[in-house]
Amino acid sequence: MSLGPEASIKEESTAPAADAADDRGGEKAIAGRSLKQIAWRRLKKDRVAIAGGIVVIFLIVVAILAPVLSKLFGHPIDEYHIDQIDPTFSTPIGKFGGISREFLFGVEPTSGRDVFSRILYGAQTSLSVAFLSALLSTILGTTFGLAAGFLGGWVDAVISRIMDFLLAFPQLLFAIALVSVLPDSFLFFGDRWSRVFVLVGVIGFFGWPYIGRIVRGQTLSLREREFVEASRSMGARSGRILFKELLPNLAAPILVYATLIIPTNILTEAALSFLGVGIPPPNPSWGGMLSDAVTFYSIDPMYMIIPGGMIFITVLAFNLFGDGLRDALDPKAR
Amino acid sequence: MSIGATNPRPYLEVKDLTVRFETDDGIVQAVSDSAFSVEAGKTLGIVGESGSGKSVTSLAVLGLHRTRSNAKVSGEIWLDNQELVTASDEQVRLLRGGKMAMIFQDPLSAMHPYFTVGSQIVEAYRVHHPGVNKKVARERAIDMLARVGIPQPERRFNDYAHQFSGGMRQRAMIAMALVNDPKLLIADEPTTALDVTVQAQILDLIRDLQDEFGSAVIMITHDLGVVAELADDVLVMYGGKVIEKGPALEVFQNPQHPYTWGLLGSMPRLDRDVRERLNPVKGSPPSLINLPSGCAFHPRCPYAGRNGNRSFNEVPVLHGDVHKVACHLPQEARTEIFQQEVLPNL
Amino acid sequence: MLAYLIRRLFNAVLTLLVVTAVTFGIFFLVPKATGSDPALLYIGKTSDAASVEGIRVKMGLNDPIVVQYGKFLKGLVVGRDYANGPDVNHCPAPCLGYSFKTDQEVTPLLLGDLPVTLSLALGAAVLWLIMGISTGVISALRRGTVLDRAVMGGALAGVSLPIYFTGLLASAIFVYWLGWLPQGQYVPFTENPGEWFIQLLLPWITLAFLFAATYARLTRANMLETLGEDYVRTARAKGLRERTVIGKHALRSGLTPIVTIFGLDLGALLGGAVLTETVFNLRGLGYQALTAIRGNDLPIILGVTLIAAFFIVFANLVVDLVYGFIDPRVRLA
Amino acid sequence: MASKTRVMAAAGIAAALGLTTAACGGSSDSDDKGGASGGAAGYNAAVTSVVNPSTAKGGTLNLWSSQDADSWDPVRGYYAFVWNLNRLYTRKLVDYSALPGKDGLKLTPDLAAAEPEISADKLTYTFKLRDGIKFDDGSPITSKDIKYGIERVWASDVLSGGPVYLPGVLDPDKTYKGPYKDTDPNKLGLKSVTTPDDKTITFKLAKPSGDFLYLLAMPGSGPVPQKRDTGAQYGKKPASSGPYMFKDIQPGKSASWVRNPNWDPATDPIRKALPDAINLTITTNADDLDSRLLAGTADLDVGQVGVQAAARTKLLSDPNLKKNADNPVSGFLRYAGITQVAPLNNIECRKAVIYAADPTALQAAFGGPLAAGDIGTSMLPDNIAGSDANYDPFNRKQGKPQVDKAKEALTKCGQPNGFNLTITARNNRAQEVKAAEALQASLKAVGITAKIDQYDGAQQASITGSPDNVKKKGYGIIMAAWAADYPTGSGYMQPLSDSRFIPANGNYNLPEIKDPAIDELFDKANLESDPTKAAEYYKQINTKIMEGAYYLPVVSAKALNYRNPRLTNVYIHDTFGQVDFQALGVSDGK
Repeated sequence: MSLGPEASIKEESTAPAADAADDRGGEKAIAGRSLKQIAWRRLKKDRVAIAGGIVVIFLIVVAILAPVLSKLFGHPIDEYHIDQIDPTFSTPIGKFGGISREFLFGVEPTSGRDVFSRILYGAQTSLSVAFLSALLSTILGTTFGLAAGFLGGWVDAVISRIMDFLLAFPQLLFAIALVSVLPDSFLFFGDRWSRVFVLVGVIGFFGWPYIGRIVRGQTLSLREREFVEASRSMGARSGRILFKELLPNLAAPILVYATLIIPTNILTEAALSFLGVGIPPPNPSWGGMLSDAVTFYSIDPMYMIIPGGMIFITVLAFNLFGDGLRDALDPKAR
Repeated sequence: MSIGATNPRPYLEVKDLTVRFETDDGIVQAVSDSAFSVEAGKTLGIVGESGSGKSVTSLAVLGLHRTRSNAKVSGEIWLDNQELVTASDEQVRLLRGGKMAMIFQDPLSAMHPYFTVGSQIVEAYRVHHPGVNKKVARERAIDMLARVGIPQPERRFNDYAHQFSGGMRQRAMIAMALVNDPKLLIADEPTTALDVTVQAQILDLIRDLQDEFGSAVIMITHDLGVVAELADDVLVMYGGKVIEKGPALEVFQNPQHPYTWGLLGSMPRLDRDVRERLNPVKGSPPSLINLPSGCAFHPRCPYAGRNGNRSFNEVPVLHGDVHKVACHLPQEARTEIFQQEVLPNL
Repeated sequence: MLAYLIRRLFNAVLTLLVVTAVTFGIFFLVPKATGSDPALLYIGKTSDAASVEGIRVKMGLNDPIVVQYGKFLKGLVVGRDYANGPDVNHCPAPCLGYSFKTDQEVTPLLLGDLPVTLSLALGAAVLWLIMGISTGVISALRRGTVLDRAVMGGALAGVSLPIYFTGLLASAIFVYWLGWLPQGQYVPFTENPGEWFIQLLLPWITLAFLFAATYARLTRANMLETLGEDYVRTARAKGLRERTVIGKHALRSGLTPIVTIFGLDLGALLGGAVLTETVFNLRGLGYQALTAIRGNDLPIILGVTLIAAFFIVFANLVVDLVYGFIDPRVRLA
Repeated sequence: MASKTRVMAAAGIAAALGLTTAACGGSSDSDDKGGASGGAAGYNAAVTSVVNPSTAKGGTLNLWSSQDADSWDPVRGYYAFVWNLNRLYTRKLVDYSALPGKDGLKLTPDLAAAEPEISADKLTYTFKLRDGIKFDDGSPITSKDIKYGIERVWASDVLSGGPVYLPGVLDPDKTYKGPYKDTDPNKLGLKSVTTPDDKTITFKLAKPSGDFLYLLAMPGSGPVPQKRDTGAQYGKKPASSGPYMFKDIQPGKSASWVRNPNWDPATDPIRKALPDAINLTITTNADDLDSRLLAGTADLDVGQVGVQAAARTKLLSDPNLKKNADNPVSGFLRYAGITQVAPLNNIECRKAVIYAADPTALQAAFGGPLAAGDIGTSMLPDNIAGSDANYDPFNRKQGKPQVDKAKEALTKCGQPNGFNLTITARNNRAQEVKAAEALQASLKAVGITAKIDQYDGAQQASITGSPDNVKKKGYGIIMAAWAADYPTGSGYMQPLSDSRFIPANGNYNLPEIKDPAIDELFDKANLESDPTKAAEYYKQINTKIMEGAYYLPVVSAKALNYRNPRLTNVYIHDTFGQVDFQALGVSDGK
């Protein structure tokens, strides 16, 4: 769990997942696909979750439109505005970190670069890393979890062992170490995106056991379920059982935990950037901005509050939405 | 009590009891103005499908709904001339496990996994006998375990629920319920979790203990066989309402309500050819959030067409003197249908 | 039971071996792959061949990696000597190696940092258990009330706040603006308990806040689950006072899962709270590890990783054993 | 040859040679009270004069540092503050005199009774030792102890970390393998140094060296009693020949000194030894250190690298605090070396880079005029003889990038649309990375696309210090910093520009300048015994380097330091660009 204390995912991994699944499976078994509708109705009722969802969507849009927005309301992320900086103190001349009509979120100490644009591009980085690594964890987690739970035997033994092992790893340390030794740029990607993929690889890789464990547990409980037994007795091939019977029933929990892993990933990405192994300069990242702020936070708090606040809002939004989704799909966990 | 003094009430009397739960998905009409009573030493059987409100009724009697903030209970519950709906939590608590006790359906989940069975019985005893010291309480508990027929009670005293066999567990459960000689015993599906032979034993046990303590028993079950075996009176519930009630014999020999017929039909009988298909009640039980208007059963009622000009839009009232029924079908129509169509298939 | 214990211990040792092996591999092979010579890392800037060779000999960098790993393990068990001609450093068991960067043996170095991390982790743990569990239980009992919503809202905010933000925020407020607390600077308990407490207060609160939030959510969830259990209903049906029902029957099983999480979290923290220690300049294991990683000081990285992994594995074991005692249904075998 | 960069890699501290006056080094800000009021406290007062002169003994000096010493072993230490602190417990044959201003650069006989006798061919130096000089254990310091101490410099395989100059002068072919591999029973096998008797020591140089005495003034040339030498472990308890001896050393935590009873003031013309005890506390929190300084619970930051941004603001906005602050030139230059990687092997492309760079943005990246220092104009800092403060060939002082000139140069270079290059910065130097970003941004303005490559500063010797690697990785611009180990032009510039100073590892002639004219000028300067004449050569070298557009000078570094008002005898020692620690006393006797 040492992906920083931020690893709030642990909560979900211990929440009554298995029994919850039983209900769910049960509900499904009886009520067929009506579960989707039930869940959707519940979700719609959950104002907070919807609000979270809206913020999330907003952030995604902002991230995608970053170039446009910064053209319209900001300045290029690597454009210096030394005139905005007090030479002796290297802090912004203007009040509140130099916030003005010209610089909506103020300017960066020492360089006078536009914080607004840097926040936008930071959003791009954070979100893409978070989503992609969540995707990676989910794919790995589901594959291995299913394999372990369904095939059982030595496969299960090996996979579970690996998962325990990975969880016994001082992960943050390793993430730092790995990121710092992995190549800065590869393939045809620029150094920004190749670093993004490195981060995705590392975070996603250390993230899969959480999903893996859950999927395994659910598979085990589902495996013994009547409808699976039934189709097996009717001589269904494993493949069919796997994809026609198990996966549909696993969809809900997987969806929930994939959603809930995203905020954790955002925090991890920020942590890594904070510790100086994030996106290479001049490309901005929220964590990186925070670590720059360390020198100045007592005299220029704005420069700390803005990226910190962004991280907070983003993660909160995802958590709210994720919780809502879980509650909707799994009333028992309320 | 003053009233009670002039015309003595039965040991338990329930008047138009209504229980609602407010949930996110709407108001659950769990029980609507049901009424019944049990005399000391007598047994009332409450039958119905799951979700028919039989369990909720019993919980309401015990006042267990009180801890659920979203439960609304109205009506009257008189236990030994004391009104419970309006009574304070503390008063009800003192009665709970004392004058009235309950045997739960699945003893494994109904017993705390982390405490020994013995200690749980002791606890039940001491809460109603504050003065008593541990040793006495322990002896009492062991004595009860022995009473319900658990071999080597001293040893079993220190075992955990999961270390008991199903039957033994249920016996322990009963021991715990009876440890304070309750005058009202509510048994909620006491045998469903058990296999047939054990079922019989448990039922015998309950009957014996009832004779011994002379307490009133409410037997909640969906299994008419159990009721036939034990009950003096029967109460049939559907969709949270009482739809038929009367002396057990009456109800079994001359059931009035189509739903009851259904139940009887779905009841396996040894004297019948096994290959002959049972005919259970078709369709699924109604949602308690939005009950069908009027007679809650009419959507499933196979004879709904035969009610002449009556409409189902108003709720049928429970009528009849001793043997009561709530149905829109005319009395004569029902007798005819029962005699000619239902009975032959039973 | 004994067999179980032995098997678990065996597994634990195995895990630790793998961890060290992997770490060892990464930090010895990667520099080789990227063509940077470990010897040059340790040497400071004196770049003449003699010095480099001296370090190579002394560190045994000329041996094949397997041999080097073997030596490391041997040192762990029986200690080892780092020798370059007449210049010998003996490193007594358990020898985690010798940091040539800082010119110190790793074991005492890390043992020196352990108290910092211990103080931080344990202090915070006490706080967050109290805060988290109490709030969790309360909001579970007051489920759906304003209080509940408020607490849970706070908790959710809590888990969404990164410590490297709350940390800065907290010290900006309490140190710079209000001036209530001093700048972070660890003072050993043995030296001056008062100072020790004052200096750690802010880190404790910040770290605890984070966990407390998680634990509040957890506790609430578990309590709600147990409150719905049949045996709780039974307890009520027995006529027990609500106090007993909650305090004895519900809590007992409601808090059991917390034990697991707590063990694991604590284990993870003891291996070094990298972020917290960085934010508050606490020179604990995490801080040490970070500087080591930045400086490619393999022996220290290896040492910290091993210690961290040890704590995690150990915590796992303890948790399972404890569980066996709490929950009679669990049979350790 | 040894390099300085460990020093900078470690903390951006330089073992600096001195500076002339604040007037030359200072920004307008520091000029005003510049040479003011000898004795009285005041902003920058310690730069030019002694603040609170006093001879009052007693009390405890509370020194602090935000980083530990690299080693207390005189041979292994390389940080400026460590060399400075060595003056407390390590005496040498000659040492820098304890005076403010330029006089601090002069060497005075220390263990030696007088100036050495130098043979006509400038190859033989003979010293006579003083009487009554003793180690802390009471044993007398003999010429053999000094020789043994000096021999340890040869054992760089065991004693890594420190500078290795002397072999270059006394034993260029390194025939001697150091005392630990010495076959001589007394471990005194170094031929070029002889000790006819306990009071005499003679050095035979392989070739004349104008800088030899400066080499003897380094801590590594101090005496070490052979029986107390524990090799690599010696730094854990070094012997003392000075007024103070180690009481206790806690690596990474603290060090403390007490009076050395066997030190006789009569034998020591340099050291004052006022306090009874000296404690050095190492904190992990620079801000904590600052707040203690301002609160007066700490006396001085021995790092002398300047206060953090937070304290800077406080300090400059409060006159009562400001008057206890100094802003000396710490004496080293931050610059960017422009390598031979195409198209930078074309001088015009190099010029383009220099013109395009935004001087102010770069200065700001390092902390602005006060914290970073003045905009650099040439490769010879103001404070070395031969430098010219007004020499600004690329007109950088005006502070703006010169885009047109840059574009012009690009066209001449045949790259009118710019080109791609890689800038390197050390990842453990936040400011250096920021500077690289600033450079990257201003290069973009003229169409040069730069990629920043961060690397572990600890590996500098093998990454940017390896010409092969630089070519392989195609590093075009290398952010670096530099200061000399001894205050002469060759001590400063030779490693940066002499074609004979390009080793396979740990190279600092980043542009790989191979200009025979420059090499020749160094040789002339080395033979020149008259400093003023030598200075003339250095001036020419500097000019040649700048004309070749090999380096982009960024800032000549300064630091804003705070001194506790209770301190007496505070002055900046020009050799270190730091307060002279050994001179300090405390007024309140506590």
